[in-house]
Amino acid sequence: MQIVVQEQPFDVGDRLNQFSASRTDMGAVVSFTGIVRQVDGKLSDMMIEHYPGMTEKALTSIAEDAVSRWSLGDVLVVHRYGLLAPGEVIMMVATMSRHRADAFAAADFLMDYLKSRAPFWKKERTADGNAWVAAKDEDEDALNRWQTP
Amino acid sequence: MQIVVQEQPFDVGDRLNQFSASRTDMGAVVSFTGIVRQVDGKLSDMMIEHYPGMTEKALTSIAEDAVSRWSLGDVLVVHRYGLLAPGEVIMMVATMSRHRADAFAAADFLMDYLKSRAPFWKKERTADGNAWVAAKDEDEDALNRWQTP
Amino acid sequence: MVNVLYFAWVRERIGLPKEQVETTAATVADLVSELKEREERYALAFSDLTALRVAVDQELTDFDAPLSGVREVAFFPPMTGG
Amino acid sequence: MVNVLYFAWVRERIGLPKEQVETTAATVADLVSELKEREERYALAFSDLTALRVAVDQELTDFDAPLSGVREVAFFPPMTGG
Repeated sequence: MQIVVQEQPFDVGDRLNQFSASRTDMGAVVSFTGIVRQVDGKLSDMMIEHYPGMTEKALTSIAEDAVSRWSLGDVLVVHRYGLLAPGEVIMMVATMSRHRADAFAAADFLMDYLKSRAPFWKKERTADGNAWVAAKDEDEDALNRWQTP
Repeated sequence: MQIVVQEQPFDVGDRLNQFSASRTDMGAVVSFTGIVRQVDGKLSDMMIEHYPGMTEKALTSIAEDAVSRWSLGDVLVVHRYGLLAPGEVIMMVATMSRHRADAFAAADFLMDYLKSRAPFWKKERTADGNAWVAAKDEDEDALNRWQTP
Repeated sequence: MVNVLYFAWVRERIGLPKEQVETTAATVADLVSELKEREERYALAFSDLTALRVAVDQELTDFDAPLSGVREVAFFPPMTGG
Repeated sequence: MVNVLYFAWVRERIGLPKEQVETTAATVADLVSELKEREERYALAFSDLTALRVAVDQELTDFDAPLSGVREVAFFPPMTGG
């Protein structure tokens, strides 16, 4: 399990290649990349604040939860903070498993939990002013998909 | 939409980076990589046969279907044929969308259809002999997840 | 005259990847019946049609598909892409 | 003595990222009540608790969590990672 929280940019392709090459007994690798999205050409940049210490703990706990739920060879989470321009990579997760269903479900799960349970906050600076990105009800609702009865 | 069928190896990381960088209005990129899995150290290699002409048509049709079902910025499919060693990349798909749900669902869908509807056949050469990889009932069943009522 | 293609173990059992077949068969199933009459290896390859898939002019279809105007018919086991 | 941390717009409204607070509050909710008494900016930041989340010693919890033995309490809006 690899959890990385850093300010500096990273290369998703390199990270994914390293991750995939680390095991030969896994047939499936799924990755998710989150990118600062340009909206109508208005976004100047995004400032990502986080809670040093808790961030690493929360990401580790979410990744451990994924490992306990699915049969995974490994999990990678890389998340940036600080000032990011449109088009820059915010974060990535990658999962590997023998067969594809586990890797897909685990990556989907990781993203749902990262979205609402990892202590990051985003402030967008646009031509119209600055605003904190609000959490969406649908992101909170998405967590219900993973409740075991 | 980019559909590539080739015998030679390719770099998943490079492909994914290029794909992700092609749009700045998309916030989510999902990739799947299929790798020749080593099983108990027995697999010598895998020969992948395909149906030139039909393969490209089938992959294009599956990708078009994904584009019609979800809101996607782009779709990439790269699939190899020929002789592959354990650990080598067989294929990848990548999808991008504004928000993560579309990219995840579309990549999952593409893999289910590629598995059972793209004309590839795999023959494994192992210490115990050679054998064609049989289609699994669960792969056929997986297609039912995507039936619209 | 139709081009008939074989893939994977169908190709191996029949012993060739492709052949031109002179036929007046109305459907894929009729063509299969004609081929099975030819030789043991064809009869063997086509002995269990539930284990086979067919494409007509590179589109997946059923064994009752008509052959009128068709240029290419392919027989193969269930696909295993990805 | 407990370290109190503020993030995102909670930090902006209160005007500082972190402070040490002398308190005998039994729960997070009691601590919030004490802070609201202090100054307008605290009252404003804590006016709608449904818009806030709290972590105690870096674990997400509820406002009725006990503060006994706690070193660090953090207040922030709902998280937006990923």
